[in-house]
Formats: sequence, structure tokens, C-alpha cells
Amino acid sequence: AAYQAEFDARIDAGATIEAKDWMPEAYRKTLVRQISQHAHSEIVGMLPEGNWISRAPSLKRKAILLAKVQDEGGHGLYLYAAAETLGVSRDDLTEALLSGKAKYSSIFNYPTLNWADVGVIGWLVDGAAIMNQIPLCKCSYGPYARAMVRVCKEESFHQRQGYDALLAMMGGTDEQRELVQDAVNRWWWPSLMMFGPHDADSPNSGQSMRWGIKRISNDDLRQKFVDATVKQAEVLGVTLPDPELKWNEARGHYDFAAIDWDEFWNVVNGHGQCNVDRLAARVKAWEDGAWVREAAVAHADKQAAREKAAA
Amino acid sequence: AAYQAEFDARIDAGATIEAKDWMPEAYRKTLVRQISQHAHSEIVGMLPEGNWISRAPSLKRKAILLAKVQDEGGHGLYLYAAAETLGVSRDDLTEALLSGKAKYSSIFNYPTLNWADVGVIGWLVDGAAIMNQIPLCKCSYGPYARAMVRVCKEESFHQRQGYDALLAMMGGTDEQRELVQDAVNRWWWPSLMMFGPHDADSPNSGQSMRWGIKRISNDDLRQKFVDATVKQAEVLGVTLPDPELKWNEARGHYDFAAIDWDEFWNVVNGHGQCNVDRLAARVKAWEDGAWVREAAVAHADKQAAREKAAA
Amino acid sequence: MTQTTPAHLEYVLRLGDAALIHGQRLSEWCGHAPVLEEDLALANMALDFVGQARMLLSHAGVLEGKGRDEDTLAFLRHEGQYRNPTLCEMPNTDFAHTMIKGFLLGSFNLLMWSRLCGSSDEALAAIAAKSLKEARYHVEHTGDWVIRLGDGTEESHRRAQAALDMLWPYTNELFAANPTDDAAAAAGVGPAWSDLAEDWEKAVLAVLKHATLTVPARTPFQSYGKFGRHSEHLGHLLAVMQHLPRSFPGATW
Amino acid sequence: MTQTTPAHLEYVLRLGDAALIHGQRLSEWCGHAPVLEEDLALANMALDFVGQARMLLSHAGVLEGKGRDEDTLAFLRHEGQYRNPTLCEMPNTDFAHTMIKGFLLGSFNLLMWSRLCGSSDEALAAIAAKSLKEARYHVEHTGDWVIRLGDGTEESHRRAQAALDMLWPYTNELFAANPTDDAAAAAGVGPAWSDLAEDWEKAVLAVLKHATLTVPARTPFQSYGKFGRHSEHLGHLLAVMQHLPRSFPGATW
Repeated sequence: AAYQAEFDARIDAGATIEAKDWMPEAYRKTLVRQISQHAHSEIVGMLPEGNWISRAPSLKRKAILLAKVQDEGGHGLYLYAAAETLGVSRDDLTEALLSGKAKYSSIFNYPTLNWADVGVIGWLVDGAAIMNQIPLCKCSYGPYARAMVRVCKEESFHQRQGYDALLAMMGGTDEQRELVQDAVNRWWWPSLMMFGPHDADSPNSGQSMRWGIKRISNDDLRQKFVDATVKQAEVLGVTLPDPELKWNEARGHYDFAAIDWDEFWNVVNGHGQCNVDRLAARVKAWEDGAWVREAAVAHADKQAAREKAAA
Repeated sequence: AAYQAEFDARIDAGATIEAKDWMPEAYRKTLVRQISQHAHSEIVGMLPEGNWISRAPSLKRKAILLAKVQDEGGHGLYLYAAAETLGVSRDDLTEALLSGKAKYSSIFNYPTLNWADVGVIGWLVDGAAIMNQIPLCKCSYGPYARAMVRVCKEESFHQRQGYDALLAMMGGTDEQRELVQDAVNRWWWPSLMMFGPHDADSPNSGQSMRWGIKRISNDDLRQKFVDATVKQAEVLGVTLPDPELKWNEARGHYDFAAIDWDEFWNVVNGHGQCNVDRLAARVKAWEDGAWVREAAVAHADKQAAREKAAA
Repeated sequence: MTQTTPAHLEYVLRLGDAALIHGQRLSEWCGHAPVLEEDLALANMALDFVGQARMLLSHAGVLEGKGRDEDTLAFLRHEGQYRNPTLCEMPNTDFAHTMIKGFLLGSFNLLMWSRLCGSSDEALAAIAAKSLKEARYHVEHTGDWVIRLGDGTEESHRRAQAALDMLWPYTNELFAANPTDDAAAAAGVGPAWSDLAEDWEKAVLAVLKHATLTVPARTPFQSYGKFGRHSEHLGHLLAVMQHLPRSFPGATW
Repeated sequence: MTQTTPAHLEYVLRLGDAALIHGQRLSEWCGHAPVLEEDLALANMALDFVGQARMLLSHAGVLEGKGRDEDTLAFLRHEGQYRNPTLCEMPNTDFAHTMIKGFLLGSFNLLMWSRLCGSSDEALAAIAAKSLKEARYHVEHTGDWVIRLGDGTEESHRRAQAALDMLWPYTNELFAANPTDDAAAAAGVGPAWSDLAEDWEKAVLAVLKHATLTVPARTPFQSYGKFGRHSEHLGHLLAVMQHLPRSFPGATW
């Protein structure tokens, strides 16, 4: 109880909690769930864009895409490390992902169907992710907050690169512009869904706010994203697929149409277009790689035994 | 000995030997080796052309190629059946192929590198095969002779189709003509090697001639092939890659350069460009399909048991 | 012949693309099948579908009236312009996937062609009459294998069930209603695909039961290939299939 | 800079295509590696090779003087115009194949770049200086894995040996002499590749021995990729790699 009081005081004072500090079990569990979900999202998130590496249309774009997907893997790596500070192992987290127990961001259950998808993922999906993640840089748990500082920095870089790829395409041929518009049509609504359910339907948000893990509400972040994106779409010259989208002088924000929450929950519950494929790809990589991981362990053991014998 | 005398008399009289007839063990063995090699060649021969089915440049050509590769499988099927009349099982023959014990035609150890290869295989490789095979239609062993009648009929059809595909390409763009010339350059010499070593270096030919299995010598067939092909090449407008190729008035035949027998024996001995790949592809198909074959047997057994129980 | 409406063209294109893409997938087996007899059977079915695609895409080109022939339509469209149901483009994965898919699609085709024999589009009716016979063989051959695999060994049952679980959700799409179907049905071009759902399910469930396979529950999963929004698999298939025509623009073969 | 001869151009193109095709193969792993750290390492190596390909092909375009840039050369040539050694295009098959191949090629590259630092072609010498550092890491990383796999479990040893048996014959080609090499060596552009054989073999055999792998006997097998005659694998790789540039002629990205 004394611990609890001290913890609450530190949270209220805006201080960070570190791995060695005492923390309530529910706080720890919430963080493990959130950080590992985030890490899984980075790993699964390598797949939709990775789908285009071998078909990138120029060497420059291929290099940029490779570097980006590599960064995502890197984010996964240090997010797993942040989760490990809370006393879980990466193997356990991986096992939870592969068995379908752990979730990852639903956005990655949509397919990448043309090259512009890569740019649009950078612009909209990474853009939405940054909106969600910037507040996490000040999250109450130190290792997570520090990981997020690095993640956010790289994500903004990715977002600019994605937008730049789209600018190049919009300045190209009619067919290229069609690709961009097609991709925007498909990714716009799923991007808005990335901010999660309406505040009223988001049961865990209150406690996370209280703990300083979450700092801004879903709907506020979503509105902020829409407001920022409309102008970028205009510069780009694409139409966002929402006839109800318009500036509301009174609110000082853009109004937008109602989100199809049935679709959102369908995808969350495993019935999106790529849920099965994404998990299958991860499982296959893991199973196909089992003998490699075993070999590494076996060799390290042999080496250790040899060194011991020599000593 | 009486059997042997009767057998010799029938061979000398040009009569056919049937499965139920007595035959010398060496004759049977020679036939099994030759027919099964021929069957294996049809099966392995599906691979080089099959490599282009998914990339055929028009639907018509895709259909023609599919039908052709299917015919090759069909040839394999009835050649295995002809071999089975000699008391061997298809499983044993397959096992001999997959273990590398049995040979197949070396020509299929060359890669198909552009679409024109498909046409050139039809024209030159099937052309050479027909030269080799027409005499076999009158071979002394009945089941083999009858199988070859059907094979030869279909092969001539394939040869015409291959030549027709090349004519279409030669009537097209410069780039298409380059593809044809490139393919001819690569397939010409291997096609000549299909007739086997010079008569002087062909140890088994004599006995096979005596038995009425072989009817024309390697060098005679090769010369016949060259004489026929030179004119076809002229019509097509391609250059055969042999500067020494020219009409010899005195011989009444075309002279041609010396064959690179080192290359021939390298490929025969397993060091051709595709020996490893071809066998690996067959082994993979066989191993990947094991569970399917087992399922078919298991289901048939269950059905039989059910019918017996119901009876 | 009926007058060409956009819906009519779209309807024929959908049939043509279904045959094209399914034929392409089947042809990938050639030379790699579990037994020689199946090499022949798979090539035979692939040939049927390539043949159907040729007739249907030629006909679509005529209906469109813009001078596109079967090859222009088959090889020179972008991914989003193909109208095949997503199920057709699913990868072969293993022999069970191919047979289950072939059976699910074949059963649909059988009903489809049988109805299309009476199409107000006479050219389409003629194609249907020819394709109907082929579809009978496809259903018989793949259906036999579905039963053999389902009611075979433990492994074959497991694989067949996995294939069914994977592919079944994509059959939702076959029967999804849309204006193209309504217009085609109203004009007598062909049935709204949704009309075939009941007969299809009856026919398919009987065989799956015989095969001792468990029919997956229907889920909200929805794919959109026949509306031009495909899975990630189609792009890879097209990269291979289109490579030569794309690399030699203007060439004829 | 030295004067451009056909041999000089061919020599640079060979280096550029080797980096391009090897980089393409490595990039196929992205998202599918055995452990996350290897996803990063493989992407990292792929990036190095794509970067080298960009510099080398740009340079080749300048040497050629016909206005072809890195992308025109990378994406718009036909198969027979690529000059990479066949080894680069061999499929990934499994992790052992990728590591053995990466090690065999990497060891070659290390010697190559170290010699090319003194090239009479200054641009090439500058590329070599940068690439040399990358090659050191590639050899170290793949060499470590060759040892781990060879001297790991029974299965990993078997797979590593199978990969070595499969790939070793393709190393003959690396050292096959031809006039391009002689001319490049005479002009001081770079070493005749055959000159590197001895050092390469010494370096490679040491690691293979440490990995407890059996070095296959040399056979008369000969491949010809660097002369423009490839294996059947390259065409499939190009179908994928070229699809977009071929499908949107004239577009820039």
C-alpha cells in the first residue's frame, strides 16, 4: 500500500517509472500487452510493404523500401527489449503472436495491391501511427517512452519518404495518378480506424490515461489526424474518399462521415482480408527457421564446451 | 536352345516378338533399358518446356504448349506400359530414375532460356527425336513398336508446331528474330549429339542392330537430320552455328564440323547445366506427392473393405 | 445478340478472367504432380480453362468494341482491371488446395454454364454449351480427389481440411450480389451469381460430407476480386504471366 | 579516367549485375528470416548490394554513353544481356543456401574490391573503397553462419553440406578466363577474375574446414552467366523484378 501510494505520487508528478521500480501488477500487465502488441505490429507490418520489395520500380525506391522495412524490424527489436524489462521473454511474446493469442495492429490485415500502397502506407498509416505514438514518448514507463522517441523519429522520416514517393507518382502519368488514388481510396478509412473505437466505446482508455500510458483520447487524435491530412491530400492532388468531409468553421475542425465499425470489428476479430495470410507467413518463417535457431544454440554449446575443455 | 533358334529365326524373318513370347534375357534387358530410358526422357522432358507454360506470350501458344507437354506425359505413360509388358513395374523404373541409376536423354539437361527455345525444341529436338524414333516403329518388339507409332505421329505434329512458332517470330520484330537465333545457337550442337556417339564408339549398336531393335546407325541418322534441317533453317532465315557446314557434292550430303564429344560425355556423366536441377525437380514432385499417393491407396482400401462388409 | 451494356461486358469479362486465372494456376502443376496421371489430368483441365478464356475474352473484346483481342485483354491489363473471383488466384500450396479449389469452383461453373446455355447472348450460350461438358469432368475429377483425400489417410484428411478452411471464406465472394449481376439477369445474359448459392451449397456439401470434411462456419470475411480488388497473390501471378508480352511490346507470337 | 573500351564496360556491367541480382535474392528474405536479427542483417546486406548496383550501373551507363541510367540498365534489359555470374541468381531454397552463397560470393567480392581500390578507373576505385568495407562485414556475417550451420546440429550440417554441394560447381564460372578479363587487366581497370582463384580458395577452404564441411571435388560442370547465358532461374527473377517498369513504360518513380 505504501508502494502503491509512492507509485501514484510519482505518476501524478509526471515522473517516469523504471524497470527496477515497484509497479502495480495491472500497470505492468497493461504495459506488457501494449508494448508487445506494438512490437508484433512492427513485425507483422514488415509483410505488407515487404510484398513490394522485389517489385519496386526503381533502385532508389527499392533501397528506400528495404531500409524502411528494416527499420520496422529494428523497432520490433527494441520494443521487445522494452517489454523484456517488464519480465517477459521474447520467446513467450513470439509464441503468443504465432498462436493468435496476442493482437497486432489491424491495419496490417489489409493487402498491398499496387506500388502506390507503399507510399500511402508511409503517408497515412505511418502518419496515423505517429499521431498515436508521439504522446507515448512522454509515457510514464521510462523504457517504453525512450523506445518511442526513437521510433517516432524514424517514423516521421518514413512518412516524409512515403509522401515524397506519392508526389513523384502524382507528377507522372495518368496511370500513375490512378494508382495513387486507388491506394488512397483503400487506405483512408482503415487509417482512421487505427485510432481505435470512439472514446465512449473504449473501456480501457480511462485507466491508461490515469496511469500516464495514454495521454490523448482516440477521438481527439483521430480529429487531429484528419485535420492535418486534408491539407496534405490537397497538395498531393488526391481526393479523400469521403463526400461528407468538409471544414466546420464552428468546430474549427473537419467533419467526416461515420466510420464503418462493423468492418473494424470484423478485422479485429480475425475476418479481415489478410489476417490468415499474415499469421501464416509469420508461422511459416518461424517454423522454417527452427533448425537455424537450433543450430546456433548447438554451435554455441559446442564452442563453450570446447573452451571449457581447453581451459 | 530350341527357343533361341526360333527367336533368331523370327527376328531374321522380320516378325515381331510379343510379350508372351520367349526371348533371350539380354534382349529383354536391352529393351527394358531402352524403353524405360525413353519413358524417363519423356517425363524429364516435360520440365524444360514446362518452364515456359506460365510465361507463354499468347493464349494460343500457351494452349499449344500445354497440350504438347501433356502429350509428353502421355508418351511416358504408354512407354512405361510397354516396359511393364517385359516384367518390370513402373514404381521400380521410377525409383531407378529418381536414384540417378537410370539415364534419360541428355538433351533435357540444357536450360530453356528464352521463349524461342520452346519453338527450337519442337523443331530441332523433336526433329532429331523423330529421326531416331521412326525406325523404332518397325522395331522387333511389338509393344514398343506400336507405342512408337503413336509417339512418332504426335512428335511430328509437335515439330510442325515448333517450326510454326519460329516462323511467327522470324516474321516479327528484330528482337524476336534475335531470340530465335540465340536459341538455335544454343540447341544446334546438342541436337546433333542426340544421335549418340560415332558408330565406331557405340559399343552396343551392333547387337541392337542384330536384334532388330536398332535399324539405322547413329552417324547415318545424324547425317539425315543435318541434310533435312539445313533447308528448313534457310526457309526460316536463321544461321546454323557451324561455319564448316556446307554442301558436299561428291558425298551428296552436307559436311559439318566435328562434334565436341567432351561436352557430350560431361553431360552424360552428370555435369550438364541442368542435370542436378532436373533430377531435383522430379524427386521433389515425387516426395511432395507421397501423401497423395498414400491417400489414394488408403481410400481404395477403405472402399474395398466397406464393400466387402456390405456384401 | 443482345445489345452490349457495361454490365454485360463486365459479366463476360468476369467469366473470362476466372477461366484465365484458374487455368494459369492449374498450369503451374505441369511436370510437378504427385503421379503422372495427375500431370495429364491437371494439364487437361488447364487446357480447358485456357480454351474457355480464349473464347470468353475474345467475345469480351468484341462486346467492348475497342479492338482489344484475347491477348490484349489477357496480358495487358493492370491488376485492378481483372475481374476474376479471388478464389481463382489463391496459390496452389499443395495438391489438396488445388483439388478443393478446383472442386469449389468447378461446382460453381457447372451450375453457371448450365444456366448460360440459355443466355440471350448467343455467342455466350455457345461457349456455355462447350464449357458445360468440360465442367462435368472437372467436378467429377476434383470431387473424386476431395473424397479420396478427405477419406484417405490422417495426413491427407488434415491437409484437405486445412485447404477447405483456408479457401471456404473466399466462396462468400462468388455469391455477393452487385448491380452487374442484376443487370445481366434482367437482360437475360445470365443468372445473378447470388441465385446459384443454394444449389451450389447443396451440391458441394454432399461431397464434403462424403469426404468426412467439416464445413467451416460462414464468417463476415469478404473478398472482392470480382469487383477488381484482389488479394496480394494476383500481382505475383501477373508478373510472371505478363512478363513476355510486356517485355516485347507490339510483338505478335 | 581511362578510355572506355567494350571490355571496360562489360567488366563494370558484370560487377553491377552481380550486385543487382544478389541484392534482389537477399531482399526476398525480408520478413521471412529465421530470427528477427537475421531479418535485419539480410535486409542490411541487400541494401548494401542494391547501393553498389546503383553506383556501378550508373557508372556503366556513363561509360556506355548512350543515355541509359541505373534503372534503364537494371530493369529494361532482356535476360541474355545480364552479366552476373550464375551463382548470384541461384534461388534461396533455405537459409543454408543463402549463407553459403553469400559467403562464397562475399569472399570473392572482398578480394575483388580490395584489388579494385587501385583501379585506373577512378570512379570504380571510389566505389571499391566504399564496397570493400561492406564486403568485410558480409564475409564475417555469412562466414559465422557457415560455421554455425556446419558445426551445429546434424540437420544444419546436412543442409549446409547440401547447399555447398549444389552451389560449389557454380564457382567454376567465377574464375573462367575470357578476353574481357584480359583486356580489363591490361588496361589496369581491374584484375582478371581468374587471378583471384588461388587467394579465394585459400580463404574459403579455411572457413569450410572450420565448419566441418566437405569441399566437393571440382567437376567439368561449367555455367556461363557472366557471359550472358544464364540458368533458368534468372528469367523468373526478372519477371518479378521488371514487372512494374515494364508495365508502365516511360513512367518515373
